[in-house]
Amino acid sequence: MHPPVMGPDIVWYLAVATFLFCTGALGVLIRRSPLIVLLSLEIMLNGANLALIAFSRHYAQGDGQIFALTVMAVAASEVVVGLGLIVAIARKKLDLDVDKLSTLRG
Amino acid sequence: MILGVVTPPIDWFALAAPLALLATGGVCLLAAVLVPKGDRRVVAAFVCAAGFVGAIAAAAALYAQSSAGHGVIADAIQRDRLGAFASVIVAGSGLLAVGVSYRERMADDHVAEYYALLAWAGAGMAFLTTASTLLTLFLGLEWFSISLYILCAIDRELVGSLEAGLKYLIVGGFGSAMLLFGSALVYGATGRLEFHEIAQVVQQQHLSHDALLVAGLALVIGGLGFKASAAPFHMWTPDVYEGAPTPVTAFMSAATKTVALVLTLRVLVTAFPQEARLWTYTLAAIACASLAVGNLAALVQTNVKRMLAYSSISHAGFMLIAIAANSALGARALLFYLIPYSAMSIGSFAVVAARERELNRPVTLDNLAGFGWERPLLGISMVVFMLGFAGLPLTGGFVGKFYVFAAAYDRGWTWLVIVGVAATAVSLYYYLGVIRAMYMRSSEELQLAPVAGGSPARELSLQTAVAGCLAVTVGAFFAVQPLIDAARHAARSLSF
Amino acid sequence: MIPAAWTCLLSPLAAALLITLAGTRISRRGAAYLATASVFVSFVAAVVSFAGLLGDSPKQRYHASTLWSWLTAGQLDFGLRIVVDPLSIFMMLVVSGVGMLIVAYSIGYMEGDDEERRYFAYMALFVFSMLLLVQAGNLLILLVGWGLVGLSSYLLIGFWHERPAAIAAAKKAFVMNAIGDATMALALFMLIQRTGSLNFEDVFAQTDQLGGSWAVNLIALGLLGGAVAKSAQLPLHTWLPDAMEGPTPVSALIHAATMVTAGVYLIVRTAPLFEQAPRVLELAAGLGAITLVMAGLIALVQTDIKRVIAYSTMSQIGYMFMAVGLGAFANGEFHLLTHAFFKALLFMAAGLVIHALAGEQDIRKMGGLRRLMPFTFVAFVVGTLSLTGIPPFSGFFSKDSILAAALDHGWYGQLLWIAGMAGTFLTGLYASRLFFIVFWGEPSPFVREHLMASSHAHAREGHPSHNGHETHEHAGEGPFSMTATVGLLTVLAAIGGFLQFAEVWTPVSDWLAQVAPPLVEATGVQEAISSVLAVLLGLAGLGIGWSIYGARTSEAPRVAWLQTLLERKFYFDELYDAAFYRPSVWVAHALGRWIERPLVFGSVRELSEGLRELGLGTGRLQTGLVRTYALAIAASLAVVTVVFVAVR
Amino acid sequence: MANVLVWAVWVVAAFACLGSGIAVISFTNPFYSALSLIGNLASLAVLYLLLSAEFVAAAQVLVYAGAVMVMFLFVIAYLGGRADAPWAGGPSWQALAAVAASAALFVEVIVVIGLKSSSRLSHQGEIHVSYGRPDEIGRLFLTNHLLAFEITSIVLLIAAVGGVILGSHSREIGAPGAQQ
Amino acid sequence: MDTGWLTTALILLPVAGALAVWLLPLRPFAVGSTALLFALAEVALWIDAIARFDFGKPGLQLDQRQSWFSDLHVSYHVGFYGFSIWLVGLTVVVLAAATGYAFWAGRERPRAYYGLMLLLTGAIVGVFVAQDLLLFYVFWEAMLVPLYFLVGVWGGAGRLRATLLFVIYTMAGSLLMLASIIALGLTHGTFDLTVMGTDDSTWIFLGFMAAFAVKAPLFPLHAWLPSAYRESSPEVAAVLSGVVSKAAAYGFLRIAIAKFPGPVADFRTPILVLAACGLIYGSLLAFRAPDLRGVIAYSSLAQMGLITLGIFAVNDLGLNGAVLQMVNHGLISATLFLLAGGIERRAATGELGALGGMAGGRPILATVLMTTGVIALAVPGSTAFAGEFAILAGVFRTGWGYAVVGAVAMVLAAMYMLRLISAVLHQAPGRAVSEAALDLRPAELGVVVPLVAILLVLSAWPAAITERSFGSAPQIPHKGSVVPSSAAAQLQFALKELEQKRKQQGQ
Repeated sequence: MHPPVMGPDIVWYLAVATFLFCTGALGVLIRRSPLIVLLSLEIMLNGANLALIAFSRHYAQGDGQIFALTVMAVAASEVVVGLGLIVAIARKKLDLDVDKLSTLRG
Repeated sequence: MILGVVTPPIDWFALAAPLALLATGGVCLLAAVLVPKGDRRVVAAFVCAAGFVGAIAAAAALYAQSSAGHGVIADAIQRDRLGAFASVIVAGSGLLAVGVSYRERMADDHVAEYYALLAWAGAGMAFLTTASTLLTLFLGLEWFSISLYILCAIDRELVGSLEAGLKYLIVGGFGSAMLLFGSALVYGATGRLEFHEIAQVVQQQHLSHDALLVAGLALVIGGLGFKASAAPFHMWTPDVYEGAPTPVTAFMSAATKTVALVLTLRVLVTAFPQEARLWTYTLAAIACASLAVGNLAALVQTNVKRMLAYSSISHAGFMLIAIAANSALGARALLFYLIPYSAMSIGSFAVVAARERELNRPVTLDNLAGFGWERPLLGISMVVFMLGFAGLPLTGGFVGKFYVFAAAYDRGWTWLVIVGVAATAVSLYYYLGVIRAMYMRSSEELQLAPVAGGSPARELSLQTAVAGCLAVTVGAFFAVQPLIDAARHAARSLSF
Repeated sequence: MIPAAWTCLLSPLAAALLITLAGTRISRRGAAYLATASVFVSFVAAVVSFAGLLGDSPKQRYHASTLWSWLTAGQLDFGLRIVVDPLSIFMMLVVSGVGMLIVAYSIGYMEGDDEERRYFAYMALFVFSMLLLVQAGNLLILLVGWGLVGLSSYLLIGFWHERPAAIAAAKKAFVMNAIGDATMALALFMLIQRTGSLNFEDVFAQTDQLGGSWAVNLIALGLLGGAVAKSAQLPLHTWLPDAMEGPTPVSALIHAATMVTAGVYLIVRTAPLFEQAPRVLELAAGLGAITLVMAGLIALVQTDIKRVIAYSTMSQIGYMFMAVGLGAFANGEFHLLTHAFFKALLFMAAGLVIHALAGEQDIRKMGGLRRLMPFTFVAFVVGTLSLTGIPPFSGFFSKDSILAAALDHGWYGQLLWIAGMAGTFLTGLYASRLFFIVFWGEPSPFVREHLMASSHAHAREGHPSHNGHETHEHAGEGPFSMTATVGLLTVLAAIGGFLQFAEVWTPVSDWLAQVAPPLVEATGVQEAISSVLAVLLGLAGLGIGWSIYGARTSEAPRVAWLQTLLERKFYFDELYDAAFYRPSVWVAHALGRWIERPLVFGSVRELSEGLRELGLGTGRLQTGLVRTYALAIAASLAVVTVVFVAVR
Repeated sequence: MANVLVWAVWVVAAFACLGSGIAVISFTNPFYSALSLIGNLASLAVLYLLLSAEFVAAAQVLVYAGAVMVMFLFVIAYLGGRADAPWAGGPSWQALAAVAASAALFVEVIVVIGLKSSSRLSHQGEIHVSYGRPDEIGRLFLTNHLLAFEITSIVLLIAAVGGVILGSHSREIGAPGAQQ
Repeated sequence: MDTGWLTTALILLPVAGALAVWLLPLRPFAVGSTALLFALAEVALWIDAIARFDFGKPGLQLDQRQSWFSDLHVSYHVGFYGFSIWLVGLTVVVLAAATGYAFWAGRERPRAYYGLMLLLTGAIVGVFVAQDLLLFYVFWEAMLVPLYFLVGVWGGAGRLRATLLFVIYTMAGSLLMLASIIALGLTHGTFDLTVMGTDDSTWIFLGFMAAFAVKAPLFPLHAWLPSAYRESSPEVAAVLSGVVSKAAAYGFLRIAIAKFPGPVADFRTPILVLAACGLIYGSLLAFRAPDLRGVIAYSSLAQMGLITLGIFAVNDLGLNGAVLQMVNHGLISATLFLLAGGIERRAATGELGALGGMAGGRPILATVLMTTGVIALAVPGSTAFAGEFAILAGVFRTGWGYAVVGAVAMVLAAMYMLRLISAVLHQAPGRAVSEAALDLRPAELGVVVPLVAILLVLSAWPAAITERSFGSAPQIPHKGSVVPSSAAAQLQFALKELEQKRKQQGQ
C-alpha cells in the first residue's frame, strides 16, 4: 500500500536542516567552552542528518537513512573522544576555554 | 541467509591490508593487558611493526593482483591499484613511524594502546584509500581521524599535546561536518552515494550545472582539503604538528596527506568528471594559496617542527597542482611525488625527534647547532631531506617536482609552473636555514652535550627508520623508471 | 738565412728564460755575461741573414717563415710568422747591434746592484720583444712584439721598485702604450674584417680595393695611434720623460735607440696602407713637426740631464715622423739609424757622468767636468754635434735629407720644413746648454767633492734611495765595459752618416726601396738649401748656447710665464690627469655608490625584507585560537560555494 | 485533514528544533545547553517520523537523547558547569565574521535548494511500505552497506579505547593526586 | 670501439673518491693525500680522454647513452664536444690545484672538506658533458650543494650571508631554467640535446638565459658575486670564479646559441649591450676595489662580460675566442685567487692599503704574481690576449661599438691589474707586511706553477685550443676572401646539431 505524501514539501525540511547546520557552525565559531563547542558540532551533524533523511525520503530509498545512522555512531564516538580530552584537560587544572588553549601559535 | 537476506560476496583479499592492521591493533590491545609492563613496549612495537610489514605485503600483493579495478562488497570499496599503491605508502609510513616511536618518552602505561591506535589509524587510511562511496569515504575519514585525535593527545603530561588534540578534534569535527553536509547535498542532487553512479547520474540527467551538486562539491572539496591541510583549510596544521608527539606528527604528515590527496584525486576524477572545469581551477587556486602561505610562514619560523609543518602545507600545494592538472600525467606525478615526500617528511621529523630526546626541549634552529657534526648519519640524512624538500637533484623530491611541473605545463598552465618555481625559490631559504643551523655555526656556538646530560642515546630503531627514509629519498631519484611505472599503472585505474 | 733569423729572434728569449729559471743558481755576473752573449749571438745571426739577403736579387728579397699557427678561427689563421726582408734586416741590425753595445755597457753600470739578474733577464726579454716586433711576419705578431716591448719597458722603468716615482712612471708608460695597443687592435679588427688576413703580403695585395675608403683611413689612424703612443709623439708623449726613472742604459736602449722608434718602423712597414690614406700620413708628419718643436722648447728648461736628452729624443723622433709622414721612408729609417747611434751615445755618456757623480742627475749641481772626465767630454762633444746636425757627424746627413724631402711636398711640406728648421735651431740651443753647463767652467762644489775626494761615503748617505749601484769603487770614468762601448758608439756616431750621402751614394734608400718606395724625391737644390740653412741654424743655436752658458757673456732671456709653461711641459700631465684619470676614478666610485650598493645589492635586500614581512604577517594570522581556524574554513567554503553556484 | 494535522506537527517540531538549536549555542551554562540539545534531538526525531524514517527516529531518541546526552550530562556534572558567555573573547572581528560566514552559508544553501526545488525537489518519489522500517534498515545494513555497518562498530571501538586512554587516571597524574 | 665509459668514469671517479674519503677510516693527512691522489687520477683520466678524442670530426664523441625514465624520454646521455673537453680539462686541473692548495693550507674537518671537493669535481664535469637537458640541470644543481657547504662551513666571517645570497640567487635563476627545460622537453618530446632540433620560443630562451646570466654572472645580476668570492676560502673562490662561472658560459654556448638561433638573433643586441656594460662596469669597480679579492672578483665579472660578448658575436672568431678565453680566465683567476690566499696568509689581510713591497727579498712570489698579472691584463702575446683579440675581432663584425668598448676595457684592465701588482709587490713595505713573511713555499709553487706553466704554454700556442674547439676550420690559410658572416657561422653551428640529430636517428 502506498500512503499519500503528507505534510510539507521536503524543501522545508531542508531549510530546517540547513538552518540547524549553520546554527551549529555559528556555535563552534562563537563559543569558548569546549563542551558547548562539542554540542554545536552535534547540532551540525544532526542538521546534516536531517538533510540526508529528507533526501532519502525524496528518493524513496534507504541509503540516506543508513548514512544518518552511521553518522549518529560517528558523532557518538567523536563525543566520547572529545569528552575524554576535556576531562584530561580539566585534570591538568586548565580552565575549559578554547581561547586559553593557544600556547601553539605563530 | 538471515531473514532471506543475501549478504554480498566479500573479497577478503581486497580488505587484506586494513584487516591485517586491525588485527595488529587488537593484538597490541591484548598485549596491553596480558604482557607484563616491562616487555610491553618491545612486544607492542614489534607486533605493530610486523603488522605494518604484513600490510605492505598484502597491499603489494593486491597491487599485483588487481590490474583491472572493480568495486567489491556491494561496491562499497574499489579494489584497484590506486588504492593498493596508496596503501603501500601508508603502511610504509606506519612502519617507519613505529621505528621513530620506539624510544619516544611517553606514558608507559599506554604504550601498547599507542601502537594499537597507530595500527588502527593505519588501517583506517588503508581502508579509506579504497573507499568508493560517500558513505565509506566519511566513515574511513572518521576512522583514522578519531585514532589520530587520540594519538595527538596521548602524551597527557604535555599541555601542548592535549591542546593539539582538542584543536584537531574541534576543527576536524567541523571539517568533517562540512564534508558530511556536502555529501548530503551531493546525495540530494543525484540520489546516489557511489562515485561512479554519481558520475553516471550527472551525465544521464545532465546535472553538471546543478546548483545542489556544485554546492555539495564545494563542501566536499573543503572537507578533503582540510585533511590534506591545504590553505585556507590548513590553519590547524602548524599547531597540531607542533603539539603532537613527534612520531605521531611524522606519521600524520606523511600518511594523512597521502590518503587525503589520493582520495581527492579519486573522488574528483571518478565522481565529478563533468565538473572538472570547476574543481581544476579551484584546486589550482588552493594550490597557489597553500604554496604562498606555507612558504611565507615557514620563512620566519624558529621552531623546526612548526617550520616543517608549514613546509608540509606548501607541499600539499605542490601535489594539488598535480591533481589540478586532471590528467594521467598529473595522477602519475602525484603518486610518484608521494613516495619521496612521505620518506622525507617522516625522516625529517624523526631527526627532530632524535634531537628532542637529546635536549628534552622543543627543537629550534638555534639548538640544532652542531647537530650535523655530532651525529653524522642523522645530519647527512637531514641534509638530504631538506634538499629533497627544496627539490634539488639527487633526491626523489627533484623528480617529483619535475613531474608536477611537467603535468602543469602539459595541462597548459605555465603560470602554475612559474608559481611553483617561485615558491621553490622562496622555500630554499628555510630549508637551507636548517642545514646552516646544523653545520655552519662556528664551533663555540655548538651545543653538543644534551641538556639531560650524558651522551645522546644511539637508537637503533630510529636510525634504521631514518636510514630507510634516506634510502627511499635517494633511491627515488635513481630508480625513477620502476616507481613511475608503478605510478602509471596505479593511475590507470582512474578513467582520464 | 731563415734559421739565422730565428736564432736572432730566440737567443735573447732563451737567455731571459735561463736567467729567470736559474734563479740564484747563476751568479750576477754570469747573468750579465749570458745576456750580453745572447744579444751578441743575435747580432751575428742578423749579420748572417743580412749576408744571405744580399745574396739574392732585390726582387726576391722577401722570405717568410711560419713556426706554427698561433691563433686560428674557422677560416682565419694567424701564424707565428717572421719575415726577412730589407726592412726587417735593417731593424734587426740596429736593434741587435746597438742593443748588444748597451747591454754590454750595463755590465759595468749595474755592477753591484743586488737585483742584477732580474735586470739582465728583463733586458734580454726586451731585446727579444723588439726583435719580434721588427721581424714579425703579420700584424698580429707585430702587435704581440709591440705589447711585449711595452711590457719590458714597464718592467725596466720600474726596475727600482722601491721608488714610488719609478713605479708611477712605469705604470704611466704602460697604460699610455696600452692605449696605443688598443687603437692598433681596432685597426687590426677592421683589417681582418676587410681583408680576412693579417699577413703583410695578403693585406697589401688588397690595399687597392680598400683604396681611399673611410675604412682604410680608420685603419691607418688606428695604426698611427699605436705609433704615436710608442714613439712618444703628441698627444701620447707624456710618459717618455718620466720613463727616465729607469736605469740609464734602459733609457739609452729603449727610450732612445730602439723601442721609441718602433712607431717609425710601423709606418714604414705598413707604408702601402698609409699610402692609401695620405691625409693620415700628413697628420703623422704634422704631429711629428709639432712634437719636435715643442719638445725642443721644453728641453730648454729641463734641469735633469736625462730628461733633457729624453726631450731631444722626442724631438728627433718628431723628425722621423715628419719624414715618414711625408713619404720619405728611407730618410726616416736612416735618421732612425743615426739617431740610434748618437742618442745612445749621449745617454751612455750621461750615464758615465751620473755614474761618476753617484747617481746625481741635476745639471745645476754639475759643471766643469771637461777636465775631470776628458773621455766622456769627447764622447759628449761628438754626440752633441751629431745631434745638432753639424757635418761631418752622422746627424747632419740624415736630418738634412729629411728637411730636403719636406720641401718637395707642396705648401704643407714647406710649413713642416719651417718647423724643422726651427727645430734645428732649438736643438743647437738646448744641446749646447746641456753641454756647456755640464762640462764647461769650473767644477762645481758638488762635482769637486765627488770626483776629487775619491770617497763616496757621504755620497751614498746622500742618496739612500738610489739602489746602491754606485757603491762599487770605479777607477776614473768607469769600468772598461762602459768606456769601451761608449768609445765604439762615439766612432759610429761620428762616421755613421757616411752610409748615405744624398744624391751621391744612397745604399740605405736603395736597400729599403723594395719595401717602401719613397713618395718624395728631393732635388739637389733642395738638398743644398736645406743643408746649408740647417747647419747655419744649428750653429746659431750652438753659438747662443755658448754665449749664455759657456762664455756667460750674455744672459738667458727670462720670460716668467714662458718659463713656467715650459717647465710644466705645456701642462699636458695636468690636462690628462683632469681629463681622463680623475673622471675614471670618479666614475668608478660613483658606480660603486650609486649603482652597486643601492641597485644591485639593494634590490636583493629589499626583496628578502619584503618576503620576510609577508611571512610575519601570515604568522600573525595564525592566532592560535581554534575558532579562527574553523572560521577560516567556513568563510572560505562560503566563498567557494558562491563562486561555484555562480559560474557553474 | 490528516495533512493539516501533519502540517501542524511539523510546524511545532520544526520550530522547537530551531529554537532549541539556538538555545544550545546561546545558553551560558553548558548544562542548560545540553538539556536543550536533548530537546533539539527529540524534535528532530519527530521530523524523522514525519519523513517516515521510524527506525532512525527511534535510534535518535535511544542513542542520542539516551546514551550520548547522558554521558554529556555526567561529564558536565563532573566538571561543574562553568559559565561562559557567548560572543565573548577572541579577536573583535571573530564574532562578526562568524555570523557573517554562517549566515552566508545558510543563505547560499537555501538559494541552492530554492533553485533546485523549482526543478526537481518538489515531488517526492513513491515509497514502499517497508520504507524506514527496522527490517528494511537491517536488510540494507546486511547487503548494500554491510561494510559501513562493520566500520561503524570499529569506529565506536576505537572511540571507546580512546575514551579510556584519555579519561583514565594516568599514573603520572594519579600519584600526586593520591598524596593530596 | 665504444669509449663512452671514459666520460662516465670522469664523472664517477671523483664521486668514488668522495665516498672513499668519507667512509674509509683515514687519518687527516691520509685523507688529504687520498683526495689529492684522486684529483690527479682525474687529470690523468682526462688526458686519456683527450688522447682518444678525434678533433678532426665534428659532433659528439666518447658518448654514452642510457634511458633514465622513458615516459618523458629522459636519458642519461653524456659525451664530449671539442670545446667541452677543454672545459673539462680546465675543471679537473683547477680542482686538482685547489685540492692541493687546501691540502697544503690544511682545513679542519678534512674528510668532509675533501669529500665535498671531489663531489664538486664530479658535478662540474657532469655539467660539461651532459647531453640531456634534465641531466644537465641535475649536475647544474648538484654543483651547488657542495659549494654551499664549502663556502658556508669553511668560509670567512660573513660566510652565512654570502652563501645564502649565492645559493638562493643562483637557484632562483636555475629554477626558471627548470621551467624552460620542462617546456622545451615536453614540446619536443625529448630532453636529449643531440636529438631535439632548434626552438624559437622566446620565453623558454629567456628562462635559460636567466639561469646562465645569474651564474656567469652577467651585469647587473652579480649581487652574489663579491661577497661569495670574498668570504670563501681561496681555493673555493678559485673554483667559483675559475670553473663554476664557466658552466654558465658553456650554457650560453651549448644551449642558448645552439638551440635558439631565432631568439638569439632577436635578443643579441640587449645581451651584447649588457655584456659590454658588465665589461666596463666590472673593470671600473675592480679599479676601485680596496682589497685583493675585490679586484679579482670584479675583474672576473668583467671577463665574463667579455666571454659573453664573444659567444653572442656568434661567429668563428667570437666562439673560438670565447672558448679560449674561458680556459684562460679559468686558469688565471684560479691562480690569482690562490696567490691571494698565499698573500693573505702572510699579511693576514687582503687590504691593498696595508700591503706593498713584497717583491723585496721574495723574488719567486714577485715573479709568479707578475707573470700571472701581466697575463691577466692580456698583455699582447699572452694567451689571454689571444682570446681577447679573437673575441673582439669577432664581435667587431657584429658591431664595431662593442669592439671599441672592449678596447677601452683593455686599457682599464691594464690600470687595475698594474694597481694590484704594484700595491702588493712594489714601493715601501706595507704595514701588514713583516720582514719575516716568507717567499712562496715549495708546496705553494707546486700548486701554482703548473697553472702558470699551462698559461705560458698556451701563450706560445693558443691555437692548440682554437683549432680544436669546434672540429671545423680547414687549416689552409686562404688568402683574401672574407670569412663567413656571423649569421652564416651561426647557421653552421646549428646545422652541426642537426647533422648530429640525423646521425642519432640513423643509429
